[in-house]
Amino acid sequence: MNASRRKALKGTGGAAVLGLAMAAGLFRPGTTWAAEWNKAAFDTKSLNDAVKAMGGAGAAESKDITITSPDIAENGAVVPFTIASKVPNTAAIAILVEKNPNILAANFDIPQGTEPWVNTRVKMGQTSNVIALVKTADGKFHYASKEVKVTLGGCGG
Amino acid sequence: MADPMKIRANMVGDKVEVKVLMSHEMETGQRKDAKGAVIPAWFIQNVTATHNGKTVLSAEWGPAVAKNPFLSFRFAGGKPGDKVAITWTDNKGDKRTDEATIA
Amino acid sequence: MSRINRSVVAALCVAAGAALAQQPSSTVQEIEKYRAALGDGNPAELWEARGEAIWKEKRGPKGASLERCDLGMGPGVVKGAYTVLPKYFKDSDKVEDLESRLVTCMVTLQGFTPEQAKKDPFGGPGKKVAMDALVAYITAESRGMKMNVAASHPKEIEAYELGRKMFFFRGGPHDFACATCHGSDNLRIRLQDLPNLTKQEDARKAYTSWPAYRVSQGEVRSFQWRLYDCFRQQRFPELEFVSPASIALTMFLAKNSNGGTFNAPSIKR
Amino acid sequence: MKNTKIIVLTAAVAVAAGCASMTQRDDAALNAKALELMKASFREQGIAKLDRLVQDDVQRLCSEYSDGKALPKDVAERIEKAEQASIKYPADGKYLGDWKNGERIAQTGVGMQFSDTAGAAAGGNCYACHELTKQELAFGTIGPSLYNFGKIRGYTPDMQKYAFGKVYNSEAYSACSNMPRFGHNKILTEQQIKDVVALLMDPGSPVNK
Repeated sequence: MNASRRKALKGTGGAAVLGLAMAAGLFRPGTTWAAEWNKAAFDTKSLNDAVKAMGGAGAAESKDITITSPDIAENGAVVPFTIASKVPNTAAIAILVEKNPNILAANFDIPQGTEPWVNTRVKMGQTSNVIALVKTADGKFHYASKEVKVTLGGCGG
Repeated sequence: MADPMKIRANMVGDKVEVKVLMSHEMETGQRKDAKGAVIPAWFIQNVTATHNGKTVLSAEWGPAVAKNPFLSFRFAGGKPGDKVAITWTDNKGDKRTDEATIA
Repeated sequence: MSRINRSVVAALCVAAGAALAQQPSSTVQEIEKYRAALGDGNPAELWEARGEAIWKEKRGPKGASLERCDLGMGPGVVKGAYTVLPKYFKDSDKVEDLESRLVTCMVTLQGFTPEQAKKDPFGGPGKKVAMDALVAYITAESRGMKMNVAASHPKEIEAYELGRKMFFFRGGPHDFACATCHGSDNLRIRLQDLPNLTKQEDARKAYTSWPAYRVSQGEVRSFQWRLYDCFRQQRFPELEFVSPASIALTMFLAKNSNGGTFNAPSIKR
Repeated sequence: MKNTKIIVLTAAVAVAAGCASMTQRDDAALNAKALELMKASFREQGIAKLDRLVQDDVQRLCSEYSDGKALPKDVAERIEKAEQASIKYPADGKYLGDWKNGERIAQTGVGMQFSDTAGAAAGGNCYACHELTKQELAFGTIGPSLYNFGKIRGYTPDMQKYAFGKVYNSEAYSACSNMPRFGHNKILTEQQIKDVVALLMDPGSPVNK
């Protein structure tokens, strides 16, 4: 019993341990962990909750953020996005998919000297709004969004 | 053992453009196998890129990043011959670091 | 008279189909954008790298690598080998495609049994197989080269003719043949273009784009897999890996693509 | 001069005819060999047994008259007549089911593949080949657009019956059609076909909006 429990803990690794620790009230969201991974933010379902979990109060819509992606994805398993920010002092760029089980897909910290520009690919369970969220060095949040349609394909339906 | 990454780092104007492909299942934890059992989540959580020891990008990922992830970004201050190193860590604690030379 | 009517109707239908396909459609344009955006950064490169390592690795009971395998252009020649396959091989006295030839080499050079060599033809979730990686590596070594399948040996000619028959064979509960979807011009299934594989231009475009990294599956899929899964969707029984029928059909399609520039592994939906 | 020409022409015709009959014999042998090859290369898997390689008359004739060989009128008529007789219309004389179910059936393509479980409800996968509604962008073009099917043709009982028959057995109306015989080959149940007919023929269906 003990041995299997130990094995289970070992097998599932850091996240589960962190989860247990959080459940036990040992850590608060935002607490620095060995390799920082903001579990609270990745568990959220809405833009507002995600912003809160990342330490902000709210996010304002901005025209200085561009989302480049096809309007229609041939397959939701891989949807390419390029996010570019002209918001002064951009310190982080996050990609959120509104209708995914959890809204936050990825967050990139942009140190000084790195262009506020990322290109990556995310999964989309269905047609949804996709939000690019920018955090500035002074802790303010800005966002832009666009709808991406996900289509079914092939013979299998 | 995870497979090596494919990293390309090229000068684009005065900046270095980095393109990385990583070999990873990025299992969401939402899917079920043929017998109906949930396939546990298994995904890269942290990615760090360094140039001459300085972090040029760090990322936190959830399971919604696509399988066999692709990432591209650009940073200033690099020159041909310099090394760019990328490290990822997944939620099972598996870790991999690979390096590329800027062309 | 009735025959004329029929052909007039057919011609009209084709014209209508072409007009529909050529109509500027924002849906089709956006799908093109999607495909273009994936072009840069194809995870198939991960398979190619793994395949090269496996090609050079000493494996099997004989502890040998595959580096002396004759893929059709002499022992050890990988560059361009895929463009001449399928091909008749004297040592095995049969027409072989790439996957079949790799099985042969695993048996003769590395000492695997045929069953062992054929055991894991395709990868899947959490399962990486040597075959996919080898296929990705070897095909990538033909990128940019022109397809040049001879089909001149009597057994090659026979394979081509049998493959052609298979292509038009209707069966199963849905009455499907390969030709049902791939025998006419300018058709689409859902949003996916259906190449007319009986025509050189389309056959070139299609054949030279396999193997492919399928984003819907997160796997590199070989041409053997392409046929296996087509027949599954055709509601046929299971096409056996490197079976004579699979090689005959590959011969038909590969030869039809002669002169086309090979450009795979590609990336697809 | 003129005579020579005729003789040469006749000879050419004779040679061509001779070739044709020889090719025909070769063709039959090749067909037999291809079938033998397929039987040796496919194996039964799950619900898909090897009997799926045994062709019925429609499949055999439509395979024979393909690859550039036109379907003769008499053969087409023979097929259509035989298939027409096989259609089982609903005993209650009602053709319209629920278009909402019909839409689901039109969207899904599962069923009868060796990877599918026996007895699981199959789909019709209509969208793979046909445009049906303006809401679904991902439609194929193998078959004609069916958008406004009932609106254009009229919501008459005859048209309902035609739609039912066409889905039940497409070969009864157009020999060697690419469309599966959904009722005849027991892909869809009678109720499912009624639901698909409703999708096409119900004035409230998005097809007719």
